[in-house]
Amino acid sequence: QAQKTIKVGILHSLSGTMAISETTLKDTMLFLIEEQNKKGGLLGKKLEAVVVDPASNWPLFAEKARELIAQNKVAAVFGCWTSVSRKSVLPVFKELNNILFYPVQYEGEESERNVFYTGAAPNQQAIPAVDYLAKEEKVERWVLAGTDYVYPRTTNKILEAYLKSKGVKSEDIMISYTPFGHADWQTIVSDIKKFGSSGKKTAVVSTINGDANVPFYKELGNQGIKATDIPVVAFSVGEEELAGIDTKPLLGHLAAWNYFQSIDTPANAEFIKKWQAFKKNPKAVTNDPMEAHVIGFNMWVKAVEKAKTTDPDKVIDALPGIEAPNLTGGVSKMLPNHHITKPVFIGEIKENGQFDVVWKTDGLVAGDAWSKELDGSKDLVADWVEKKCGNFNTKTGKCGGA
Amino acid sequence: MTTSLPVTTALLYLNGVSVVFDGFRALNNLSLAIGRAEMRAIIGPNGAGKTTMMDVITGKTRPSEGDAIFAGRHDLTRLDEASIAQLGIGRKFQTPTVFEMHTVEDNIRLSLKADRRTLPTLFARKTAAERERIDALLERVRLKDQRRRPASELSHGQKQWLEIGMLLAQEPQLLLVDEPAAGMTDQETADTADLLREIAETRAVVVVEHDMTFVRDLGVKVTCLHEGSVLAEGPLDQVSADERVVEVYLGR
Amino acid sequence: MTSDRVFNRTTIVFLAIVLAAALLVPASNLLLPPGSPLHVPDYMMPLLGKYLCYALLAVSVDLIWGYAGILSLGHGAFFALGGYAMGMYLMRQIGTRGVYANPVLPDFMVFLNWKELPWYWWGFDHFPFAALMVVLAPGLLAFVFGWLAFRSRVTGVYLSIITQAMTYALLLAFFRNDMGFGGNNGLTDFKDILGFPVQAPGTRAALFAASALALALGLLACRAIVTSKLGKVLVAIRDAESRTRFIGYRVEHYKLFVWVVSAVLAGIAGALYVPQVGIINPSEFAPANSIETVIWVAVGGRGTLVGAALGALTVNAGKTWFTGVLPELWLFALGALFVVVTLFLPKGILGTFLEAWGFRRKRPAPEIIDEDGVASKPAAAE
Amino acid sequence: MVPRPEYPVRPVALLIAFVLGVLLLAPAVARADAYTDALARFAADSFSETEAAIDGVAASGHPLAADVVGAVREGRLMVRAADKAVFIRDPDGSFRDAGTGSPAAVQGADLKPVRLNNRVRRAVEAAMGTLTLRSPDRARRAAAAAAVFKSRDASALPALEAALAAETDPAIRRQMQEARAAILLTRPEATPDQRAEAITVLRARGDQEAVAVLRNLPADAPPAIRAMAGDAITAIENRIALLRNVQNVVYGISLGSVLLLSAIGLAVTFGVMGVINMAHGEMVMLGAYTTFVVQEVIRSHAPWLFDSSLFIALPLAFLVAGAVGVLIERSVIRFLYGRPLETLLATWGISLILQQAVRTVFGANNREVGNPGWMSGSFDLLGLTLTWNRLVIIVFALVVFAALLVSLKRTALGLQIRAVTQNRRMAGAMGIRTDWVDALTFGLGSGIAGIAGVALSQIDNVSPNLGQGYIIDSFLVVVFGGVGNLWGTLVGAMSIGIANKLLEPFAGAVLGKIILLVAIILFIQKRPRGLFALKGRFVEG
Amino acid sequence: MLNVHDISLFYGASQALRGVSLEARVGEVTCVLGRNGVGKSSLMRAIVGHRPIASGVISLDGEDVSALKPYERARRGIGYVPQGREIFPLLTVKENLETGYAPLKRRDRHVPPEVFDIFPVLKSMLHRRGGDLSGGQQQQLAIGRALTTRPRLLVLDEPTEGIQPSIIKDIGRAISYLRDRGDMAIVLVEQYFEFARDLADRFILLERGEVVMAGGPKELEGDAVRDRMAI
Ligand SMILES: Nc1ncnc2c1ncn2[C@@H]1O[C@H](COP(=O)(O)OP(=O)(O)OP(=O)(O)O)[C@@H](O)[C@H]1O
Ligand SMILES: Nc1ncnc2c1ncn2[C@@H]1O[C@H](COP(=O)(O)OP(=O)(O)OP(=O)(O)O)[C@@H](O)[C@H]1O
Ligand SMILES: [Mg+2]
Ligand SMILES: [Mg+2]
Repeated sequence: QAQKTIKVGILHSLSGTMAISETTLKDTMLFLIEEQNKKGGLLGKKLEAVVVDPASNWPLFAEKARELIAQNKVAAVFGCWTSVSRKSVLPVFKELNNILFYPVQYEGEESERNVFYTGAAPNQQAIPAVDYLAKEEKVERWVLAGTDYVYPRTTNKILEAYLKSKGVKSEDIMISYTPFGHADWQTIVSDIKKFGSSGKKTAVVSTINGDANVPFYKELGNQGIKATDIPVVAFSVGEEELAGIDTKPLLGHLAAWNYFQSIDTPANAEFIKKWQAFKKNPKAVTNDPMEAHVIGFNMWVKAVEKAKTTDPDKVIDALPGIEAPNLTGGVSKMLPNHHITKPVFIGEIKENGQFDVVWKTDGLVAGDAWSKELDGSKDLVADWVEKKCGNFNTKTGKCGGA
Repeated sequence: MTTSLPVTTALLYLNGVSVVFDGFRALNNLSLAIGRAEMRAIIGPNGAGKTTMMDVITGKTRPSEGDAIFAGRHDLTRLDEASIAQLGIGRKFQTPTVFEMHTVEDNIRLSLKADRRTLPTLFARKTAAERERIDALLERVRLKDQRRRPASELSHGQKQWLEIGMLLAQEPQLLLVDEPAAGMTDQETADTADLLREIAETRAVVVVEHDMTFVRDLGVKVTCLHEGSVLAEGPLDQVSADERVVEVYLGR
Repeated sequence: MTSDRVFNRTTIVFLAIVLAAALLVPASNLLLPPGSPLHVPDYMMPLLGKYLCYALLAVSVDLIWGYAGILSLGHGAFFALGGYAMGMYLMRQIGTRGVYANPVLPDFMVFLNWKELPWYWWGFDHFPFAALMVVLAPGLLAFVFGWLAFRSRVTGVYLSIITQAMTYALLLAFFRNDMGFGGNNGLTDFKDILGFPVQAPGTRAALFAASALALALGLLACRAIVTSKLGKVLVAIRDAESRTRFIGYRVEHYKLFVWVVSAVLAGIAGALYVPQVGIINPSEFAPANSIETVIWVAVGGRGTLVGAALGALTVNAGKTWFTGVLPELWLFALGALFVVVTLFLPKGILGTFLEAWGFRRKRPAPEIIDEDGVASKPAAAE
Repeated sequence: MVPRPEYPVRPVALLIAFVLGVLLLAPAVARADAYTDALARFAADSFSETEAAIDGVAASGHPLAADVVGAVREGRLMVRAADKAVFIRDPDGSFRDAGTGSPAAVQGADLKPVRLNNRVRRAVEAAMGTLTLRSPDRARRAAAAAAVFKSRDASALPALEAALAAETDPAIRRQMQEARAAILLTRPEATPDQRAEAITVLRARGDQEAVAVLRNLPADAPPAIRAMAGDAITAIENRIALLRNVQNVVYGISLGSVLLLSAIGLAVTFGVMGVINMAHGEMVMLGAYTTFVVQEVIRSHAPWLFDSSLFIALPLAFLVAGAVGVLIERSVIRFLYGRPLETLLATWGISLILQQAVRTVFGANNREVGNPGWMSGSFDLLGLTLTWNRLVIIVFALVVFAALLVSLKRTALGLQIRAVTQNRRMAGAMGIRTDWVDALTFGLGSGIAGIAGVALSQIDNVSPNLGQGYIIDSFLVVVFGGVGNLWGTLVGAMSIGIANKLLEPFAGAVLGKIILLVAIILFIQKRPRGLFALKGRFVEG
Repeated sequence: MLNVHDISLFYGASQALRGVSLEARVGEVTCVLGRNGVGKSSLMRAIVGHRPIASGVISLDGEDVSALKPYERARRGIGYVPQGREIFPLLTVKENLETGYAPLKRRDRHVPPEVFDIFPVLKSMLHRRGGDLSGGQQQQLAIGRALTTRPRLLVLDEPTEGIQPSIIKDIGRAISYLRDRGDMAIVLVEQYFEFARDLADRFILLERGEVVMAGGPKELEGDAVRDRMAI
């Protein structure tokens, strides 16, 4: 079919609870596509963005994914934020054989042929963060606080196993789950305070999601928990979230990401400048999932150029091994397990709502699809190049499922 | 129903009933007996407790003290409204209450004596007998022309009539009629009196009314309530000659 | 208020359309070549099937709201329970094809270290059992809830709000990963239903036809109920509940009956919905979903059954269309639709249509409204 | 780029040893050398070096030590990349040479501040603690004593003793004694008497930190002392357990007042007027956004007004939300009286429109609304930690409640509102301007919701979804309390809040909420018309 | 005072009033008679503004009020006792009476003493909620409430319904008193023929929405009217 343009699907919620996070990603994609078109498009054709609104409604995600692929005939889709939205669209991508680039840090335990995971797997975020706290801050007692859904559950399972393997005792780990959008943190924050006043150095590892973070941090600040007493390291709080909080009381709390806006590299500076120009807002912030889309998009462009077609099968085969520079000075690579290599940074919150990088990994860390810390998955590997399998069991030598 | 109840031959027997609302005694140790085919007129000043008494009998209000025995066996104070209605006690309210969204005809149909359980109602079919009965009732309350109109469109007096029709349709053993003549013309009032007398030949009827002409037309024993208890009882002439009744009720 | 016949004209027309669709849509999808103008594309099949399930849900809500005056703001709970029952069956059908290839446990249990299948998952590998649960789970919940609430004479907004509390509590419960229903991610990645792959066009077509049939039958059942004498009693209850009692009807039994029937219909709708959308997760319990269902009914025309179904179809088709065409503005469009319908089509789409075309004798206004929009019933008499 | 520091030595110990040495023997020359050596380490741009530098500077006893450490804390200690020279930037923007203290003419652009992380910050705190134990400033001495208590380092003891001897302020004396007790208790060479005394002091302190110190009693302490410490721990823990119950109730009241605030406007539009107002949450949201706009304007035009931003926002939020409410009433709701269920549909539509409108205007992201100074932080009341903003919200909620109660029950307008909502037609025949009253009532309810938005912006996200988060709870509160009864709304909100907070410690946040919802469902069975049900014959037909 | 000229009124498609005219003068009682459902209440609703009229004119002191809202008419001096009482159920008796203050000047804002003279029971029940009262008590309250607005035209729709005989007599006396005071026109709908006859200075008789008879006290003396009312 000779189309004049190459269509790219953008599947991010523009309304409902997830709009807060996802709207920016839609804009990022529009920005990237515009930039690419300025460079002359792809394969000699212009790129055309197809935006739909799945409205933070999971079945609607599947419906919209189907619409993008079947009706709009997009060449690839960039989208989703929550795990459940990804789970919801998975069967659609498999059935209609298209490509999804998923830009958000997630719980891992998945590797699908049609999905490319450009966000962090737990080993690219959670474990380095805990290592940092144990080493640098001499933390001995841990509060694992999260929203009750799969990402925090899995991450905390992994962390718990990891911490215990490092000799942390059960009574030094406190786990607490809260519902989505939890707004009243008085009790939990005072529990944390109590847990942290045992004499041993205590830190909070927060997998609290979305909206609930703002009241959580506000309560921390108000109850006078300073980062020097009990630091909090978060995996879902980035520049975007901080933009809605008065950060003065949060000075010194931490976040672990693969990208921070404050990282001083030429690539990043240029990206920020162009992005702010695109948004017509000199204060517009950038964040980690945006960088993931940047990397993912560039990888897709390269793979299409390499395959000389947008045919999903060919592009899927071309993608592993593709390298694209990230914004923090390294070069990320698409791995056979469809995850990418990323650097890990720990940043401290500064008064201006930005992060001050206090630590980073030496090189880039390869994302694990399957966690080594979990019983069910330690024998699994994903390899779409050699084994053509997302869950190859090294013990039995068989590919699971299907 | 197993507790020891006073033995009585009366159809309805109120025994020392008191109703207290936040300290206000609407009924005060009221006792009253109605025979099986008796008609009784109840009069008494506004707020004497006439409607409250009917509320007690029909299960709308639980008395603070005393009991209400029906047919010598049933303690009405322990039953709910539906059970009481199913025992055979029907009521016309002081302000007409009908099913506004239903047609006049359906209002009657729903009131007809029939199995009130859920599934039988679901599978109930219209029968010729039922239709005849409805026709007869509509004729009686002079609403035949209005049968297909929704009850909400009726005038105040027409609703009164409809409610009387609904009461008749239930074929209760005991009819409680609260101010049937209110808002009726003199002729209609007389007509209503005839109707009630006719019914009372086989059933018990308790009528509350302030219209003395009407009460006289009924020609039955009269009970005058005052402040929740019986003030006087007997034939109308005797009661209306009672000084206290004149004082609190009839006026000079 | 409604015509006494089960098959009045609107119902006949609507049923004919639904049944024709049950036959023609799958046929056109399977038999006609993709190029043909009459071909229903593959991606439309699950979409249309989904609408039909929503339509059935709306009919079930209209049964209780339109006729018995019970405004449920928690009907999504029954829908979701039916959906979960079906989802559990579908999960069991995955067998060893899950990512961990575990023969007993669904994937989400494996990675959260569950060791054995919880007891409430037993039996779901058999379709008949699952089908029974589709009816029983929502039915039982409705029975218990309704028995308590109607016996205690909880009515009006009080009832509405506790139905909302019910679905909200279930939402929170199903979110909990400890419950063993997959937490927020819910149940996904279904493979087979009754041995047929869920994504195969044939299965899709069959599911569509089944949904259409379920809608037709559900609608008929509701018509039969509301045109019976019981239906009249329901309307009487809706208008003057206590008066109905004084005539001897046990209001609580009548309400309980339709409430359970309605919950079961919602459950069936949910069960058909899940294989077509491919996921069931706790957000189906969200109070907002239930409120939306009520809104479909209002848009279509409360107390008309067919209208409720039409409302569900209209609003959802509108949503599909708007979210694609006006991704940034569609909420304005949808919100405006709701406001316009209330202001200008007070009887909903169907009611207004019928009135305008004189299909029926004029129905009485729901309340006696006089010129400044004032009802004659005092507000407190509720 | 970023170093990975390693630490063998406890810095505070080092530092205090130094201080001691300095005080007792070291000649002035050594001091100066140690100082310049330490200063040089700031240039390394490594956290461990920085930390060592702080220790060194503090230990040097150099007169500039306190200035330098203070400058580090505030990010005012600058290093010139070219020659590794270190400068102090004073708050007025002028520079001083950190080595000599003499003014230096340097270019700001060449300089980079010494960076901090949590560990460095802790070192700064500790250093400041010891350096300022005898500061003339009372607050500084108190902070210093607290810092020593926290660091609990044996080598600070002599300095502490000296400071204690000179201290006259009883409160600070007590803090210093506690600090000394904390040190003595864990010091291996402390005598049993010293320990016994320390235990008594700590027991009197009676908080979680005291328990933590007591737990650190060395295992080789004599049994009698161990028993004494054990007793003290039990005593303190009992007290804390008791306090926690009180605390939970206080938290409950605070949660209750949030619920009350969010529900109170609904108690008017829904409770009094009978409009199933699904757009109520959006009115709250409008109030919150009004606060945001007010603060934005203040930030850019009149920063000195920031602390009074909420007082400016309150009337504005009332007006904005109230005006939108009046608009909604006049354009939509007024056609729907007598059709309460249809108001559900229309207001739902309105809520969608308002949400999207705000999203279009302000963007989908959270917006920052700051706490004014007087609302931040917390204070101690008999061992309870109460945060100011919660306290303010409790008081505020009660004030709004009282104001509404008075205006509905005691004013002519209130009577007219109630008459109109009970029988609009008859009210008209009594000469009450029904349409005017309707618009005003809806506006009032909406305005109050807007006011609630101002308060909620202090504890929650300001995002287009703000309202959605409160709508379910608000309806629950109004209905639970009994529709149409303001007192019911108050008691309903408070009981739900307190029950929630009492359940949370046992059941966890999620399960606790589920239990609460089920309890409410069951409660409604007992009282089918809410907590403060309207009684009387008119209720039943 | 009040002049109703040739009005007609519809409920949907059905016509309830056909060309009805009526005049009420200050210091007189005008009675509206007729059987059930002939349109008496509809006429009252038209006068107070609760139903719009399709044609004709309603004028008050020469001013056409047909298009005014009910509250505007109330502010021009129409007081209304509706059929069915329409008490505000949740307001106390006192508050029910006070709703009548709305059209009054501040200095008039008190309950006129004659209210408690005629209905002493209200005085003892000031703090009881209106909805709790017995039917007859509510009727008394409804009349008292209308008097509180100091009407110049008092519209009474079957005011004696459900009231005990002694108080009916009092109401009769009160109506004559108010008439004789000479600052008020009174329109009275009544089915209780003798009551109406004793008070009426003029009357109209409705049948199927039309005026079939009109006149003064003399015409009421005979049986003609009575017979027509009895079918
Ligand atoms: N729920 C209630 N709360 C408070 N008082 C009540 C309640 N119900 C009734 N009352 C009072 O009880 C008394 C009796 O009322 P009831 O309606 O029985 O009088 P009645 O004899 O029917 O009068 P009427 O002839 O006016 O209809 C009245 O004074 C009334 O105010
Ligand atoms: N809301 C309404 N909708 C439709 N029709 C109505 C409505 N109210 C009254 N009607 C009809 O209008 C006619 C006149 O009614 P109206 O209430 O004026 O009678 P009335 O003379 O006051 O009778 P009554 O003595 O019974 O009170 C009646 O036929 C009635 O059915
Ligand atoms: Mg009575
Ligand atoms: Mg009338």
